[in-house]
Amino acid sequence: MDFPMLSLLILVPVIAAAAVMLLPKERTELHLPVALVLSLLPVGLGGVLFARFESVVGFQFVEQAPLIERWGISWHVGIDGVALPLILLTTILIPISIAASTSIAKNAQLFLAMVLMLEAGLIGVFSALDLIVFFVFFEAILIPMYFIIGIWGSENRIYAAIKFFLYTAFGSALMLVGIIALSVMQQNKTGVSSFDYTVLLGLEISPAAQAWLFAVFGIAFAIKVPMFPFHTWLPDAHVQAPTAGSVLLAGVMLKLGTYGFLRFNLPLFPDAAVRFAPVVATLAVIGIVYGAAVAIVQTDLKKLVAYSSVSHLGFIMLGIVAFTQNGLDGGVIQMVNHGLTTGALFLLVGMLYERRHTKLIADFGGLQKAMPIFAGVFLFSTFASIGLPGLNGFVGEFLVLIGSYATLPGFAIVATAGVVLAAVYLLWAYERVFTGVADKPENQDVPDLNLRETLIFVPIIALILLLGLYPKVLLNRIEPSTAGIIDRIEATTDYVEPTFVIGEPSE
Amino acid sequence: MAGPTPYMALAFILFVIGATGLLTRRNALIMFMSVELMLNAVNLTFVAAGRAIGNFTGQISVFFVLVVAAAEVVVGLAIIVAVFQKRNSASVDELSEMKG
Amino acid sequence: MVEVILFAVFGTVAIAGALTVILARNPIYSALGLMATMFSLSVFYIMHLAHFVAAIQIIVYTGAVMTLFLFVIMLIGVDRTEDTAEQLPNQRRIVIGLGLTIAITTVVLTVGQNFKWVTAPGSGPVNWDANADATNGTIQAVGRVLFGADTAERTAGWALPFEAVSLLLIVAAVGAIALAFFRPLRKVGPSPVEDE
Amino acid sequence: MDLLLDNLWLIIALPLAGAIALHFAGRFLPEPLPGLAAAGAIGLAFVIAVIAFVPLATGDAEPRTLMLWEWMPGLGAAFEIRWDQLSALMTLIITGVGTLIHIYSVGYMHGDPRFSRFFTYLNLFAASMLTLVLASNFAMMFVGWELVGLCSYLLISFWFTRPSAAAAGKKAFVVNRIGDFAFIVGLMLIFSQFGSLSMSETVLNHPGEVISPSMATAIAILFLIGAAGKSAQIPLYVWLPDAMEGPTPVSALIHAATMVTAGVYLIARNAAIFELSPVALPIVATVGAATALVAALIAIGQNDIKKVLAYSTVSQLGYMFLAVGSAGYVAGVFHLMTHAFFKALLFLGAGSVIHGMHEEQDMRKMGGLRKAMPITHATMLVATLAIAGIFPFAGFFSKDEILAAVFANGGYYFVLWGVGLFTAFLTAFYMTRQYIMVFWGTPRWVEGLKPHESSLWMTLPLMVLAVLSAGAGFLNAPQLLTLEHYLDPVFEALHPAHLESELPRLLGMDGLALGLALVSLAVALTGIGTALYVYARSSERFREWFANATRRPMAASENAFWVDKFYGKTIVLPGKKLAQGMASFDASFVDGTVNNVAGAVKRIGMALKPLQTGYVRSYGAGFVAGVIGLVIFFLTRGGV
Repeated sequence: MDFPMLSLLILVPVIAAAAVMLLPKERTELHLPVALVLSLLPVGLGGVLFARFESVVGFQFVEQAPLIERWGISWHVGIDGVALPLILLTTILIPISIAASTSIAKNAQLFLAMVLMLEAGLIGVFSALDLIVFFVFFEAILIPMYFIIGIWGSENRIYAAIKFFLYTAFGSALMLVGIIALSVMQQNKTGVSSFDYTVLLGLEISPAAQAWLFAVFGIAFAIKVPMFPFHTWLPDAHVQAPTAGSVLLAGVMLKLGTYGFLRFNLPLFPDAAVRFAPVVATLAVIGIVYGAAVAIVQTDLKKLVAYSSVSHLGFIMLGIVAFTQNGLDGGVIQMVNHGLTTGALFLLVGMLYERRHTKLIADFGGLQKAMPIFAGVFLFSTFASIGLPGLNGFVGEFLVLIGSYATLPGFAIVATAGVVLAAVYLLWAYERVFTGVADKPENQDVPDLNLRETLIFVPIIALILLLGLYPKVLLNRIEPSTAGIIDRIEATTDYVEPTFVIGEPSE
Repeated sequence: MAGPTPYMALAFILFVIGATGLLTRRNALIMFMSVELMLNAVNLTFVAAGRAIGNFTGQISVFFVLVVAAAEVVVGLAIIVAVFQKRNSASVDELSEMKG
Repeated sequence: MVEVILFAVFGTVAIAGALTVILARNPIYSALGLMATMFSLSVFYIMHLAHFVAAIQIIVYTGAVMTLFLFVIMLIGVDRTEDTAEQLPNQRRIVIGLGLTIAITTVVLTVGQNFKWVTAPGSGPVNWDANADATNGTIQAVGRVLFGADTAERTAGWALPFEAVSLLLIVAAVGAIALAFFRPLRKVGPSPVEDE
Repeated sequence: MDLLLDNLWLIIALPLAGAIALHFAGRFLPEPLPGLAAAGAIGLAFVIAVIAFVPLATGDAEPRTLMLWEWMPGLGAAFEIRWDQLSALMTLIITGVGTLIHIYSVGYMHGDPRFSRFFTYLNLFAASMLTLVLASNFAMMFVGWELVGLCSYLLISFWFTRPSAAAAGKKAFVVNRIGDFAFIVGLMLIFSQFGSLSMSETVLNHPGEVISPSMATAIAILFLIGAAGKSAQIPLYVWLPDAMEGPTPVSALIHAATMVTAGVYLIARNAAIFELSPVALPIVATVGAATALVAALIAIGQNDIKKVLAYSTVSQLGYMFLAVGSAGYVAGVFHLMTHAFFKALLFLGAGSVIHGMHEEQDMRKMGGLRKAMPITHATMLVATLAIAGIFPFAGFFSKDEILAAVFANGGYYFVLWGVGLFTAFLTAFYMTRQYIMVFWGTPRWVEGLKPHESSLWMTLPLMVLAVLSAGAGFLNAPQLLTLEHYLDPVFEALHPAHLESELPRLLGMDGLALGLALVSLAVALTGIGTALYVYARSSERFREWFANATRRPMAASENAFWVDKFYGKTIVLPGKKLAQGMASFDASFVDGTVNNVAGAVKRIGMALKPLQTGYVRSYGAGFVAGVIGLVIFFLTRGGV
């Protein structure tokens, strides 16, 4: 590529962050608008990326520059159909979360810089094709998020921030072991150690080694997803994080885990992936049902949405380990959908918190009377999150469910129960918060959404409808890459993707 | 008297005495002297070993050990005096604020 | 023959001095004991023809260092007798335990095996006496070796460590002065002794 | 004409556009305008439907599928419309009855603050129902299927300030969702067998070659559960009576005429799969018959005018399932149509009664409304006779045809025929009971309440529906069988061998058919007679005797056999407990382990702390020990 698109896309937010920091400290009214405008630049770049992205297998916009030759570490960035949607999601969510954090009073300048740095880290991690660069960005994004939660969070934010940081850092430490092991294997085989993803793809690893490497990478990503046993940091982190923090954490950072599985675990260790698929599927399905069930009884609205994320990401993981074309496509597009719907829900809960300074469902009741537009948007996001057909949640879930039936029939059927539970917990929450008579006086005259807040939701609602009704716009770009991953698995293991010829019984 | 063994044995004994002194006595000065004693024992081994291998390295090492010991004494005693000024006792066990 | 006698005499003197160092009630006696040990060591050095080292031992060690010790003892108060009660719980037991281990291991390792002092490859049995003149430690000899006068490529021999050590001495001196001089400024809370 | 046939999507687009326009602009329009706009939108759709229906009816236009756009290529999911006899008929019913109900709502919702919002939802519902019916792709049908559930949620809890309405809305959506669970799993099976979700490639082109009978049974049962969720059959019917919390036009449109019939349509549309499986149809028939009977028994004890009609709907739906279950698809669809007319009429009539009685719904506080509300009384009389199955009215023909279809199957179906007959008796009984309690007898309403006839907005649709309820029967009168021939292309491939011989002959009005018709007529008349006797003619003493004799069964029937409480105890409560258990498990165990690990690290640290005694000499001992260790190490390993 003649024009270093991706490096620019990573650099722009960094420059923006620096620019925001350089603004005069006392001119607080300047900080947010400047940050917002600057954060629109990556959106433009993302648009160009999207336009010039051809739906073909393999990486595009690839750039390579040597960093440390001796160990084979190079600044190697490039994206394919799996990474593109996530980068676009990041570029879109950042301006939205900046626009939504007007209530950050304490030291907003630093906050905005942190958010922009987070954006740079996220884009970096999704486009990194060198394992060390990936690892550096994987760690780098922890720091801004740690500060966002730690400084601007609510009550016991320190506990949540530390727990979040240590939990993920523990995971990434494991991953580092795996990365180094890979480069050592590469050295033993070819005499030259290399961390380059495309080079390591060529390295054939013994099934035993694949097993523990899969486990090491898998645990690191499972913590990030979060999958069932490793999910307890998520509710704490979300409850304490400020609105922007939650939106970005749920919107994009959770996808790192699933992206990691798709980018590293499946292609690099196909044999182990096939062997461990039932285990991962079990955890995913437990996550779906367990997350939904626990969400039902939550008293804190934000925690409820957090547990719903655990459930939704269970779907994505099920889609990934189904190894079918539809399963993977559904998983990838559900990452974007979940980012939008849960992002919207967190924005709404945040705005509710700004108005009523409480997140407990019991404190609300009959809000629909005072804030009809807010209730309307909340209901819209709820139904998108439940997976109402015609909205984006459904597309992802439907693809995953139908796609995963072919290879994981039992799991798919149990996962479908998640669809019912989703309706239960979200609608019950909606009922307790919005319907009924506003008995508590403070619920009677809560101000409705102002123009700024409504404008924030316009792009999200538009995207939810677009992806809900015409997902082909993204699916076309995702499909070749996921097909590539499946072909690679089929090539290196004896797994064959079940296909059907219409009219010929497959049983 | 062929071989350095007797001298090594003597040095060993002196060293052990120094070590026990260091560990059992509570008075800073006595401990300090025990350290000096141990250093001297080491010097003896150096000289004997030098003679055994037949070159001057042994003696030169003694020279350096000696200088270091001297520097150590200077600073050590200054500390002991300073501590004494403050605590009015030279007992080492007084100074246990740095407890874990 | 003379050597054996000298060794016996001064060996006992050295050990006796060492014992007084650690057992004496009064610090003065331990200081004197230490002097005795140092003196007997210098005799041994002379027996090994290490004249320069013996001279330094006497001048620097016994002379300067011990006088400094005596001076400090005087400063701290000579008549202070220590109660030998041991505060630390099982300190004694640890020391005895360590003593035993080192004694047993040395005995086990040395007795019976043909314990060779010089294990460098190709070195034959120690020709103790023949080495005498080789290590005749006169000042000239030690000086030449110290500064690498007769080494083939005329490298500086031990010059570098020599300079490093001199630096160390300066630092020690400055340190001592600083400790003594600046002490009143660093007032850390009320201390009984502070008079000025 | 072709131009119209080529963009049939207008039928869906019109109400959808109406909904969107009203959503944004509705608030600014004065009172009746949004209603008229909405009625206009669906009315126009009705007109287009009629125009497009004519060539299909006359046979000179072939059924066509119209591809709109590809949705999820991987699944063969696309928005494609299928315009064949069955979907055309359903569209006519939906748009026709829908328009009438829209007009009725303009009167009924007069003065409601969220007037325009109501019509937004009503139009959105129409659009989603049409999407469901016109879909030629399972994915598109599922879109309609769920959106219909959404609209019923929105409309049931329309008066959201009433907590019971909100709860009813949620309950309806969740129970529907349970049905959708089975529907999705069914779709999974279909995709895994056929490799696509487009109906033309799956169910409509001889599925027999692709799927085995056992697989067909599995798909059929799953679709049955899905249909049961949507059409309120046992065991998923509990949400319909609660759905009466919504405004009455909603009950009429959604919970009587259109949405609840979606289940029947689903089975009719996938008849090919149901036929393939040996056991599916009898199960459907049994579920239908059981639901009809149970619901009819419950309806007898209800005192809320709308609850009676709700259980009556569940019962009539049971009839439709019974019909479809005995391969009488045409009979099922026919009853669906006639039911749409007279049940909508009954609900709208009830609505105008409630409106007239100023929101009073308890029949025990009504009575003698004959003179006060003449038009409502006349139209509701027609509807009551129709549903009871009295000769000239629509109910007689459609119900009779169902019973005939069931009877024709013979064997096990005789039992179901008996149940059907008894339910017909019960239907006639409770409908007459309702009619008498509302319109005849001494007025029992509260003083100072002057019931008045509703405005023309409301009575006009009543009259139109009354005409339809009366005349619709002749659409498929035994000799003419117009509907039969009209729907032939859809179901002719499915005429199972054993029905081949009897059905035409039976319906050709020879001895047996005539006999059956007379039997069902007689049963209906006895039903009406007993109800009349019990509630109107009998003496005071008889009424006391009747009251305490039937006190316990009546109480049971009134509380719907306490099914709701039973579900509450066996599913909702344990479910909540389980969820709470999981939540506490999550907080204590999973979170606990994480914190314990952190705690353990802290404890190890504390344990090591005493090693730092602070005494120089103990450190000294450490040094010496280290030195000795090294010495020993080197000596043993090294020089010796």
